[in-house]
Amino acid sequence: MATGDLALGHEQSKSAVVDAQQRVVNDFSIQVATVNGSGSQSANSVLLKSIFNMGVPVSGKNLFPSNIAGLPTWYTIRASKDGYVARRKKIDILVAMNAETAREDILGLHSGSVAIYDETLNLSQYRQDVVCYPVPFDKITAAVCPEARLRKLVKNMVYVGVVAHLLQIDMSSVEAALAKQFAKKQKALDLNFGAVRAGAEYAAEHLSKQDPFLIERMNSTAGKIIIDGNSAAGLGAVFAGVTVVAWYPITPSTSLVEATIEYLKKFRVTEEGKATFAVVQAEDELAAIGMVLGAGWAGARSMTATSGPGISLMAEFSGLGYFAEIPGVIFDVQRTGPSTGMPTRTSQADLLSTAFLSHGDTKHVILLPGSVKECFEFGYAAFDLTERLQTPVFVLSDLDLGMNNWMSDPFTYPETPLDRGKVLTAEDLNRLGGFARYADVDGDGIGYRTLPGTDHPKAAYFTRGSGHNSKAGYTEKPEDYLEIMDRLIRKFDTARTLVPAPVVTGNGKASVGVIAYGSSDFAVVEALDELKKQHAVEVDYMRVRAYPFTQSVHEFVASHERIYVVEQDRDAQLASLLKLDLAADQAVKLHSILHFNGLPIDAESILTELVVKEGL
Amino acid sequence: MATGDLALGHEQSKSAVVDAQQRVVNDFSIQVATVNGSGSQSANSVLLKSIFNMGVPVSGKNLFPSNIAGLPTWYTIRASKDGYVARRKKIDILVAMNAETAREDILGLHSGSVAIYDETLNLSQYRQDVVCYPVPFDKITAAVCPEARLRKLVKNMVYVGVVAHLLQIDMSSVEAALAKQFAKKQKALDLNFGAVRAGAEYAAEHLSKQDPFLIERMNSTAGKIIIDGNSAAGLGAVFAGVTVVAWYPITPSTSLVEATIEYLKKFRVTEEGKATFAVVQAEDELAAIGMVLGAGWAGARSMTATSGPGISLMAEFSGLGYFAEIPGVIFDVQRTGPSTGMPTRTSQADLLSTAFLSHGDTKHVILLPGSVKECFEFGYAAFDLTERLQTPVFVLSDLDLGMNNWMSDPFTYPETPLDRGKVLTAEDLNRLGGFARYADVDGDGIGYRTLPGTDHPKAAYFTRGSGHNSKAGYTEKPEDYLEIMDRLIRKFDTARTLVPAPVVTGNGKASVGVIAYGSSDFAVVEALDELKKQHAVEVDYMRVRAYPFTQSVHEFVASHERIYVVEQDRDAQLASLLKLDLAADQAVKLHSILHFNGLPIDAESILTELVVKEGL
Amino acid sequence: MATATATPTGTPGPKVNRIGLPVLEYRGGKTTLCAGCGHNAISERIIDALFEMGVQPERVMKLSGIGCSSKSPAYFLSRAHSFNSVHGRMPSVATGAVLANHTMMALGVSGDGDTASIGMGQFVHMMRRNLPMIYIIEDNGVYGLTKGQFSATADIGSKLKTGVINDLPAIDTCAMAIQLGATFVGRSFSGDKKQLLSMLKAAVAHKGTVMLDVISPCVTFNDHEGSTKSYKFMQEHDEPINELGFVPSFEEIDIEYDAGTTTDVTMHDGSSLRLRKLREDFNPTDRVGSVRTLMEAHENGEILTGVFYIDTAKPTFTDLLNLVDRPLGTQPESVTKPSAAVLQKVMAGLQ
Amino acid sequence: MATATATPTGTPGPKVNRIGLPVLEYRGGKTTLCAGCGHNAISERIIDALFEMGVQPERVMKLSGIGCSSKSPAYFLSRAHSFNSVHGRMPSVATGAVLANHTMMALGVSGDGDTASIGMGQFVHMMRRNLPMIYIIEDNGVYGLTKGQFSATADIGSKLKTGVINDLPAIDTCAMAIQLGATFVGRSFSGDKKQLLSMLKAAVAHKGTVMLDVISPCVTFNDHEGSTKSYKFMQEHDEPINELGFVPSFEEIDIEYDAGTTTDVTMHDGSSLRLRKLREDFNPTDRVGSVRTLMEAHENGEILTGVFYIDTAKPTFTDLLNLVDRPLGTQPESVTKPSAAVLQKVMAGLQ
Ligand SMILES: Cc1ncc(C[n+]2csc(CCOP(=O)(O)OP(=O)(O)O)c2C)c(N)n1
Ligand SMILES: Cc1ncc(C[n+]2csc(CCOP(=O)(O)OP(=O)(O)O)c2C)c(N)n1
Ligand code: SF4
Ligand code: SF4
Ligand SMILES: [Mg+2]
Ligand SMILES: [Mg+2]
Repeated sequence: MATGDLALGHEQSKSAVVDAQQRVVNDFSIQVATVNGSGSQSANSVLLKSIFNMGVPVSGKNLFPSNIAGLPTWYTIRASKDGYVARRKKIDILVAMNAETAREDILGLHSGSVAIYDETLNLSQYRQDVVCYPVPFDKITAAVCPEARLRKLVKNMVYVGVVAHLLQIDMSSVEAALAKQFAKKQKALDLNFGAVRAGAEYAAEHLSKQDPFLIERMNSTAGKIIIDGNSAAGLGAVFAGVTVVAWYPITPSTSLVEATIEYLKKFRVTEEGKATFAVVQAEDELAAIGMVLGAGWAGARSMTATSGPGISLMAEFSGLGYFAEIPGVIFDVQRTGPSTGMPTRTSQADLLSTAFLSHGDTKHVILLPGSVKECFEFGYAAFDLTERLQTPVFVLSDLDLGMNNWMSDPFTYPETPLDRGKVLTAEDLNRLGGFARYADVDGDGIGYRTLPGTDHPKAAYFTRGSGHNSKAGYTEKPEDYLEIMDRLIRKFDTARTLVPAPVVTGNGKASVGVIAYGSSDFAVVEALDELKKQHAVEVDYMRVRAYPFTQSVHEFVASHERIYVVEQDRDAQLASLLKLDLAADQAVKLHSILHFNGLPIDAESILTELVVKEGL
Repeated sequence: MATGDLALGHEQSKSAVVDAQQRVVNDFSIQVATVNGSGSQSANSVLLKSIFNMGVPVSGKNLFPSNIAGLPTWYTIRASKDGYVARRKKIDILVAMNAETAREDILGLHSGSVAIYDETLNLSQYRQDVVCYPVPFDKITAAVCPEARLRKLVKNMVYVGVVAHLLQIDMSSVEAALAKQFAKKQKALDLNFGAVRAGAEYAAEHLSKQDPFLIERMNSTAGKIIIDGNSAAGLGAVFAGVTVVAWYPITPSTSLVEATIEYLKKFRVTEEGKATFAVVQAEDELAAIGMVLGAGWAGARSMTATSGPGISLMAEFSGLGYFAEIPGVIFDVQRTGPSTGMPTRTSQADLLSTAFLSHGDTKHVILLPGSVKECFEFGYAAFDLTERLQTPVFVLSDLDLGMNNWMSDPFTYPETPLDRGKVLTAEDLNRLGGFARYADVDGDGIGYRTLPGTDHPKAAYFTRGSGHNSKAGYTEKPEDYLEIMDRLIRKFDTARTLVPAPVVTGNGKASVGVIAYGSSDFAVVEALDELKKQHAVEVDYMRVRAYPFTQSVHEFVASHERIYVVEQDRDAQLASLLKLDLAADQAVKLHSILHFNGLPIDAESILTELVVKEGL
Repeated sequence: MATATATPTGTPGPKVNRIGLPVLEYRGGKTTLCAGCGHNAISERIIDALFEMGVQPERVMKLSGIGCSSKSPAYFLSRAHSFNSVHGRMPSVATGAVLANHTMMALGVSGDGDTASIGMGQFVHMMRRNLPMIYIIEDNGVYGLTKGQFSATADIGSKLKTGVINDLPAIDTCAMAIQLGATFVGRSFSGDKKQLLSMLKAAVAHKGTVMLDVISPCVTFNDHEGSTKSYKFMQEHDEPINELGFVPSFEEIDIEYDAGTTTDVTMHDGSSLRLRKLREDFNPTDRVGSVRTLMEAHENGEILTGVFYIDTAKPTFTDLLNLVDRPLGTQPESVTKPSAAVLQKVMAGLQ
Repeated sequence: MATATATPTGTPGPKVNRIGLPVLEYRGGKTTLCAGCGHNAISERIIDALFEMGVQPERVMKLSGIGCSSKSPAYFLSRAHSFNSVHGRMPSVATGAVLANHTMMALGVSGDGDTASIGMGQFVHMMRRNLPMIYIIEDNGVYGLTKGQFSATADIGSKLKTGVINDLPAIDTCAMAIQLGATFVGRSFSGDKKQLLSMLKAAVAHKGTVMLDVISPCVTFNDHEGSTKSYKFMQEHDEPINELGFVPSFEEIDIEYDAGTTTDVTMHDGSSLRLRKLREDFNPTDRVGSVRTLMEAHENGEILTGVFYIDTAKPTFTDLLNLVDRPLGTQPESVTKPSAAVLQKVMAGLQ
């Protein structure tokens, strides 16, 4: 099965259907198997939100092909009363809407799970140990949707109704979700709600509940929002006052820019209808980052967003940004590489090459958001940092975080004023009588700059990627070059103190520590809870949030005997950066737990490895 | 002074002129300060070869600006009876031909050194502790060169004569050098030799030897050749049967391709006048590497050569080469970065970014030649390796190695047949009935490929940078992806066993080891000799010659207590790769000695650091 | 099908072509593009053209960049080697491949985004080199695979489904190709079976860069009202500038030739391409005139199709390189590795 | 100098221009280019033009790529910010800079290698966007800084000092720029002081992309017999297609205007550009005709100079973006950072 992990064959046990009296409440996962381009996305998101509206913590993951229409797609919804939102390997309820994969899909289920499918598929033939609910989808759809060309779409809502009924989700929750989805489109709302009801009615009349899975009302989602990481990051950028956006479309970063554009259009047009921003669809990623640097140099808060191949194309310009010390924010929503790789699968494998992106002793500052909330916060903070540090700042998210919907606390308004960094005005220059662009006046490695247009005869300086001295003059002198290069290291050390510090959980007394970052967080948290539950072992956990690493990372490693570095790549890239940063006698403590098959990491995989490695 | 290291102010001691009776024979350095574009290059190379012809080991380094004409240039010649050819910080003899830098140049000298200069410069005013030889260059030149427009050039030969006389270089040695330089151009030869003689005669008549420096005939250069690393590498490629060369000019790699082209024109045109090669000046480096991969895929031995900015531009395609497993050789003649940096200064700072060039878990095989001989050998071996391993192979040289002239033993003919790697023919396919392009048939991680044009209906396969299975079919399946990624790691491990092993010197019993690579070798060897001489300390020395590291690197580290990693970059990139490769308890032994001001590393700098770090 | 010959015996086997292959041997994998996508129709025509021309599948190299269009090579000619490279950089890969083996036919498929946006630099330089290959742009005015953003061939004023209007001028890849040095330049429409098939067959017979811009509607993102690359718009606006009559070398030419209305071109392999003028005064061998015609048509909002320019005399890039006959990629060691004596001579010269 | 006004008092100070600055304030660092390099002459003309037009140096942004030519911004206008970026990618940097501050004048200097080889992709797209800036190609047909390899503007048949002959067609950057959407396109010669100065002054007055290809001989690598970009060759072959009379907005126009022989263009800032025809039937407001004329001249081996195309009406890229007046880069936080209430509303919508 395309959506399961490697080793997971189906465990077809002979043991019969589970006792329906045994209740599994608010803790299971649903997988909807469809065909992409068939419009199942809104149905899935209605289902997700219906559960959310029941107050039950929920998460959704879309597993789609790099293709526009006609290929298999899976959408997984996890309801978790404990609030776990990572991917779960085990599927409890299958909605098999894709004839092509249906057989494989049902064969992948564990014993005691549930399958809902079109009756013509006759899936019960394959599994006696799975609760089967055949549904005549086409018939039900035809009855509620007279217009034939809409039926393909509307059919998806029928399964929402069936599932809602079987899980005992309140119709009012579904209706509220639908109302939001179809906002002001009453006709569409009616049609779709009709389909949902028809599905539910069919289920009520013809399906007798034989499975244990139920949604019961809780109060764990009140006040929460649902958003994807890309929208959150775009929102952060807009609140950071981004003014120039240059980009080139690439999955999975496209929606980050598209969300940014939507927000800009809404919130950043003056009363006279003028734009306080410029968005350029560049001709490629080389141009996109060139524009970002040109704009950053001339004083704009500028950004681009891309993914692996685009990051590679930005290598030369990134080095220019580093050496000429120009601000600019680059979002990298990571997908699976190398090369084109699997564009619709997630990964954390750009970390190392981004840290050293460009030839010749270049090093970059990287932010690592670990939730949609941090996508917003770092999407904002990246702009302060890039202008403060006068160096490109990369924000590494990933497909899982960026393109999937996540529950979150609402975002907090960033009250502090924008930090525009060390910029000299004409008045400053009058006072100072001039300035040396690349001199380390304050000892933090950061020079003062002026913006083009500053009305002072001594404002101008010459920006170049070639050798320059502290006055921005051209040089090939060894001592001038050394001065700049050493200062850049000082600046990098300043960055250490300015980037978001890691988040640590645990009582700090465990002998074992875990380090992870980004979207791995959800699975790590769950795995550590399980470790405690199943093995009574407590570990401390540090989620790093930026490169270069802050001092606390060193302290965390120093205060533990063994450190497991969990990440979603093959080459242990986070562990590598740690190894390079840590004293060697500390680096010896690092052990890697890697997950890199393109699917989001899950708690079970981590737990298994931890247990083996710790010999539990 | 632009050519000295940072701390090196002039040590103007009051102590008077050195006793001329004290003789310093075949062990000193000469620096000629000129203006670029003034044609001093041939004069300098005649001077170099004259000493070579005296049987004295010699090396020359050109320190030139990133500019075409009119700026200061320095050429340093080191004569060393002991055969040391690294840069030497100390200049013993200055030939000051550039009025603009003359004052600074002489102020940079140590006490007891020598200055030869145009009499109008009146340099003796600046230094009483330097032996001064003023020469009326223009007058001498005018007398031997009636044609005014040639005088600027011919003037340079006058200083050759002056120096030759002062150092007691045989005129026959100079004449032989000139004869070679001007090959079949008798008129130019006569004119230039006239100038040399006039210089020598002037010196004989008007300058009384007051310095101790002398060249005496030895027999240490017999059978040796003089060549630059770029020509040597080009020669290696031509003997490896390179058929497609795609490039874009960039200093300091341009001369590698230009040499290749010359050799190809000479040795690779058929009797009918047809070319057995294709050279394309591409529109940029992205295109150059694209052509290399296209050609490698279609069966050609293909190459490109570039430097830092070009390497960065090749990032995306390099990942494709890695993941789609396509051969191709990329020479990177390193210059000083980041960004445009100092294009005419040397560096080893592309190592780390090249090792991980491209996003998403990409890793590359890199060869690290340490002499002109190895430029030839690795220029050859890279093609065998890239076809054997079916992955791009990078050869990292540097400006110092690539553009300067070096003495060497003649190159040995590579007798083994070309290794074209695992390629299936139509007959093979008949026998096998088909093949799976990316299957690990032999357990070494390397699959079998076919070339376009193979006349068999089952020969074709689909090459892509997107997810593929062992049969080269498109896939997004986790298990297929894992299979390929794991095999690529196996292949990388195979590479470890195939790349050139390190060269180790020392008796293996020392507690201290030194690791270095590339052009640092010359300075390291000298430094270690001095360490032994001055401090009676012996250390073992391993020169690594490739990445990934062979097993012997691990063993070398394991068998020493402290390891000093000497390299020419700021960020300790070789040490970083070692740290990532070594077990952490071994990595703890590594200490860095870094040199990164753009000038070639010298023994004194290494020695000083070793002494300090070892507490000697 | 004119070029197919009957199977020797009377058995009712599948129709085969002049090299004895049935059309099945020219097919590829099942398409994963959207139903109705113009690109699929182009794949079909490529299959037909290669089948009818009797091209040996193993003698073809398929090359592409990234995009829906660039996936197409998977959907035809499975028996040919294929290289799906990176976005916008297929021309360089093709150049390398052609240099390694200039005896094969190189067939490149790109998209308008792949060519006119990210790929512009390499496109220009490939055209300039007149690299012998067929380069097809499957042109839908949008980036299909990334869900419908405008590409640089989108016409000014054309509208996305989201209502966004393109305010930048379209790049006319045909006018550029002619100006830069390509020697066979045409435009067609994926919905015009006949024209496209003839054009492709002629392309197979040409030596030099064939640049074909084929309007190929994206049914998912650019086939609506307001699009200038939709089926409907093309059906209404397609203005053929000439009518193609292609007669391959292995067939008899039997039609009469009228210099006034027809341009008759003898192709490199002896095939004949007859271009019947549908527009007075248009001459497909006149570079300047062709570019002028294209620019004028563009200003008038007309979409011309047909063969705009053909030059069968200009040397190709591989001609200029003066290559040996046998492919560089398979030259034996005896040819490519100089002898020990040669090395000795070089060494002697350096002493 | 027509545009300079005398200093107010009778003291014999240096001549100053209309904003009271002497020409000295328009100079830059000492050139490090070869003596006689055409690029130096262009720098001088830029200095003259900006001085005569009375441009405030602080209101200019200088941009360049990499090459001898791209070094030039260091040799004029020290009082202006300058960005010497990476090879071939100046257009994107300029685009970003102009977006960040569209109130300034952007002046880019590139080389033929920087533009027509590595930079082709970005060049094409900048022209297409009609980005408001002056883009100068200092065109010597070779890569000067890397010691004399042919660039893509080298003419077919031209010869290097080493004897190597260029066998690929030259790219005509002017024809391309016109076709793609630039709105002021001309060619000049670094040795033609008068023409180049007028052209640069007019360029300052234009709003939109000004693309000037200035033939600028490389004395070190491409000024020999056999070069088509040498001083001698240009002196012999330079064929002005029109004569420029530029009258800045702050001066009286006093010359008579004859529609038959002159095209009179009122520029954005009120200046006037008079183009006296030196060729019958050439009309610099006719895109198609201009491209045709350039292509024809090229085929005949003629080197035309002059203003080939001008359009003062077409909206620029910043017009299309509908930007606020004040530069984006210096918008206050109150404008760019939405309020807490806005965030609350967004959050509410996501619940
Ligand atoms: C370097 C890089 N940037 C961006 C992408 C994302 N991408 C994939 S296809 C595509 C556009 C394809 O458009 P087009 O060439 O017109 O093909 P179509 O899908 O319309 O047929 C883009 C931008 C990529 N794969 N690589
Ligand atoms: C990415 C990259 N590739 C190559 C180079 C080397 N390089 C520097 S200048 C130059 C060519 C410059 O030619 P042109 O633009 O015509 O300028 P000119 O020197 O002739 O004025 C090249 C190839 C570089 N700096 N960066
Ligand atoms: S999205 Fe458009 S271009 Fe892509 S396959 Fe579908 S119809 Fe074709
Ligand atoms: S090399 Fe040529 S282009 Fe460069 S400065 Fe000298 S003359 Fe000018
Ligand atoms: Mg497209
Ligand atoms: Mg040039």
